[in-house]
Formats: sequence, structure tokens, C-alpha cells
Amino acid sequence: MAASVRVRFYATARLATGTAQVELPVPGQGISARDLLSELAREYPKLRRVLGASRFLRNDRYLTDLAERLAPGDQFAVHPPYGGG
Amino acid sequence: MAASVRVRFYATARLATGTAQVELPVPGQGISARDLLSELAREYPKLRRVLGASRFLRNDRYLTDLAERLAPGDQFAVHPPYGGG
Amino acid sequence: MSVRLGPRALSLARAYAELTGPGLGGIVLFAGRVRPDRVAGARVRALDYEVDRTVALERLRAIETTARRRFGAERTVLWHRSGSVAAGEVAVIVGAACAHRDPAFRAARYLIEELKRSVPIWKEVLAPPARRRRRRPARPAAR
Amino acid sequence: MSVRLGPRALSLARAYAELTGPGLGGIVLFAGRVRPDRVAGARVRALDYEVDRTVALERLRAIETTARRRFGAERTVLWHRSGSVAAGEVAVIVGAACAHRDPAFRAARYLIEELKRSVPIWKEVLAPPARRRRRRPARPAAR
Repeated sequence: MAASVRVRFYATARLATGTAQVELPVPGQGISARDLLSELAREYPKLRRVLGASRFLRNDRYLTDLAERLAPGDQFAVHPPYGGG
Repeated sequence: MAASVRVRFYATARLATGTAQVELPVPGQGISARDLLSELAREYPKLRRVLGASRFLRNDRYLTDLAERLAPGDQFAVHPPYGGG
Repeated sequence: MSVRLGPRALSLARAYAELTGPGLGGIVLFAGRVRPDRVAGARVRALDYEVDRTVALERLRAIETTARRRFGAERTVLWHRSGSVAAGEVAVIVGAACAHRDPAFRAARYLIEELKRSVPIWKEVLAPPARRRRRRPARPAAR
Repeated sequence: MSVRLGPRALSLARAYAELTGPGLGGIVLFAGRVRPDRVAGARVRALDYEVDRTVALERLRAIETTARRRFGAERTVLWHRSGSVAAGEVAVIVGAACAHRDPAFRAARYLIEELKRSVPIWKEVLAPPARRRRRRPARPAAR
């Protein structure tokens, strides 16, 4: 299996990409969150606006720094603004 | 039946007087609330402190002016501070 | 609009049923229970609620009318028990249903604060007979 | 402390039962129901709640812990449905039980505001099939 990061899209991110998750191939040494977001924006142009308003998680932890690196096997999640209740 | 005003005592007013209500004889032309309160204070010395913190009603309407007169047959109520809930 | 003042037990489920209606997205309920506090060394067994019924009912209705007008509360509940209420039982339930949650919270809060401030209801602590000296007017007891 | 996140119907009576305990004199409950609003010309038939379950449960627990510490809420309820919730049904219940009413009101308000602000739950309007063009992300819908 190729080295990849599993990306989950929720709500408007899911609608913009048309999928709930993708496996994104990444180099063996990993990839920064910032570079991963650039790839996603290239792949899904409609996702761009959503990303601007979203929060991101690596393995269920909120990212506070987009320089943080993701390793192969990590999960990445795109959370548009919440709307429970 | 002699001309009188029925006075109802609630809560600490009832405890201070030892009764829930009395018939207070009044002159045929009635009596001001202020004079009625003076009579009550004379009759029940323990009631004095309670009266200072109480609201008064004539026929189920709050009094805003102690000069207001009560006629024979009227009801007068002594409401110490409320404590529902 | 639902006002009650009497000796019967209060049911939160029934209060909630009074507050459901189409379009009412936010429902807030407050229940006040008698706490088994220590008062003068004895555990509170019950509170005895005394009321001036005529005036109290009129005040309760006026409070509901204001809540409706001020917060757009389309349905309200304002229930209080009279007589003896044992520790652990519910002495008061207020509730408000509005389209949205913010006015519902504010309306419910208004209902209970106004009830305590302006409705002729008084409580007296009933302590256990064993250690009871005399009935005394309540100060802290229920919330 | 009671957290729930799942497809089952929520019962206010059960939430209340979670909140009763000796010494807890003030209990505040909030229920949020799906309103049959008009969205894009069609009546809302249901809302579909999508969740990131792992993160949502962790956030809900953190919110309860904070409510307990900040307001002294000895018991709390923080329940939210996932999946489709029909108009008129309850999508969320929060509740707090404290010794007194003021912290109970503030804790309940905190629970629902934090839930909406910081828990990964999203809603999508499900309009009647007849007039439905496409599913669209919800903006105003429930309170």
C-alpha cells in the first residue's frame, strides 16, 4: 500500500468535494499541513472557500500550526464551522 | 355586626400576631391605612418590625399611599417579603 | 399560558408537554426542589408554602403576560405548590418556549425571578419533630 | 455527567431523572426542537445531523468538565442526536443541576453555547421530496 494520509471531509467540505474521504499519497518523510491543504485546493477548486473557514485536525487533535507535519498513515480532517443544536 | 375591617396576616406577620386574621372595628366613615397600621402596632408590639418590611393590600390591591382610606367591610392584608421558589 | 398554585405534585414531563408547539424550537425549564439543608442544627424535612391565593394567581398571570410580550414566549408554565412540600420534591416549575433559545432562556429566568420577587408565597421550614423546637420562618432553604 | 450522541430519540423526562440528586435545588433543562421552517420555499421536513464522532464525544466531555468546575454543576446532561431528526422532534437536550438556581441557569446556557460553538456537529436541511432540488447545508434552521 502506497504511503498516504486519509483525509475526511465533513458537511460543506464533503459537498464541495463530493466525497467523505480520500487517501492522499504523500512522500515517505510526510508533508506539512499547509502543503497538504494546497494539494487539496488544487484537486478540488470548490473546496477553496470552505477551507478558509474551516478548522483542521490531525489524528483527532486540532491543529494550531499549519507547519505541523503529517506522516504516512495519519488522518487529517476538514471541519467547516459547526452547526449543532 | 359592628363596622369592621378584616385584617389578614401572612407568614412572619401571622407568627408575630399569633393569628391569621382579625376583625378590627373601625368608625363608620372608615380609617386611613396609616391609622389602621398604628392600631395594629399598638395591639401587637411584635408586629412592628414586620410592618416596616411589609407591603399592604386593600381588597387585593397593593396600596401605594398610606393615606388611602379603608371603609367598613374592606379587607386589609399584611404581606411580609415574599419567599417562593 | 399555564398557571398553577396548589398542593398537588408537579410533573416536569407535563410541564414540558405544555411547552411543545409547532415552531417553538427553544424550550427552557427550571425545576426548584426542596433541599434537605441543615437549619438550626436540624435537617429540613419539608417546607410549608403559605400563599395569598387570589393575589398570587393574579400576579402569576401578569408575569406570564409580560414574559409573552417581552420575550415572545409563545407558551409558558408557571407552577408553584402550596402547603407542605417534602425535601426532594419539586416546589416550583417554570418554563418558556420560544422560536429560539436566547429568548427562551431569558424568559424562563424572568419567570422565576419575578415569581420570587413579586408573588405572595412564603415558605416556612418544617424540621424533624424530634429536634424541632418551634416552626420558624425560612430564610435560606430552597434555592 | 451524561453525554450522548446517537440516532435515538431524546426524552426530557429521562434527562430530568439524570439531574435529580440530594442537595440539588436548582435544575435547568434546555430542549432544542427542529422547527418546520421554510427554507428556499419548502417546509423543513427534517434535519440531518452529521458528526465527527470521536472528536465530538471528547469535546462534549470537556464541556461537561468545565461546567462542573466553573458553575459547580454536580450533574449535567449533554445529549445530541445524529442522523435524521424530523421537524417537531428534539435534536438536543442540555441540563444542569446545582444547589441554587443562578449557577444552574448559567451552566445550562454555557453547555448549549459551547456545544454549538465547539462541537463537530453539522446540520443539513432535508426538504420535502416534492419540491426538493438538492440537499443544502443548513444555515438558520433549528434555534
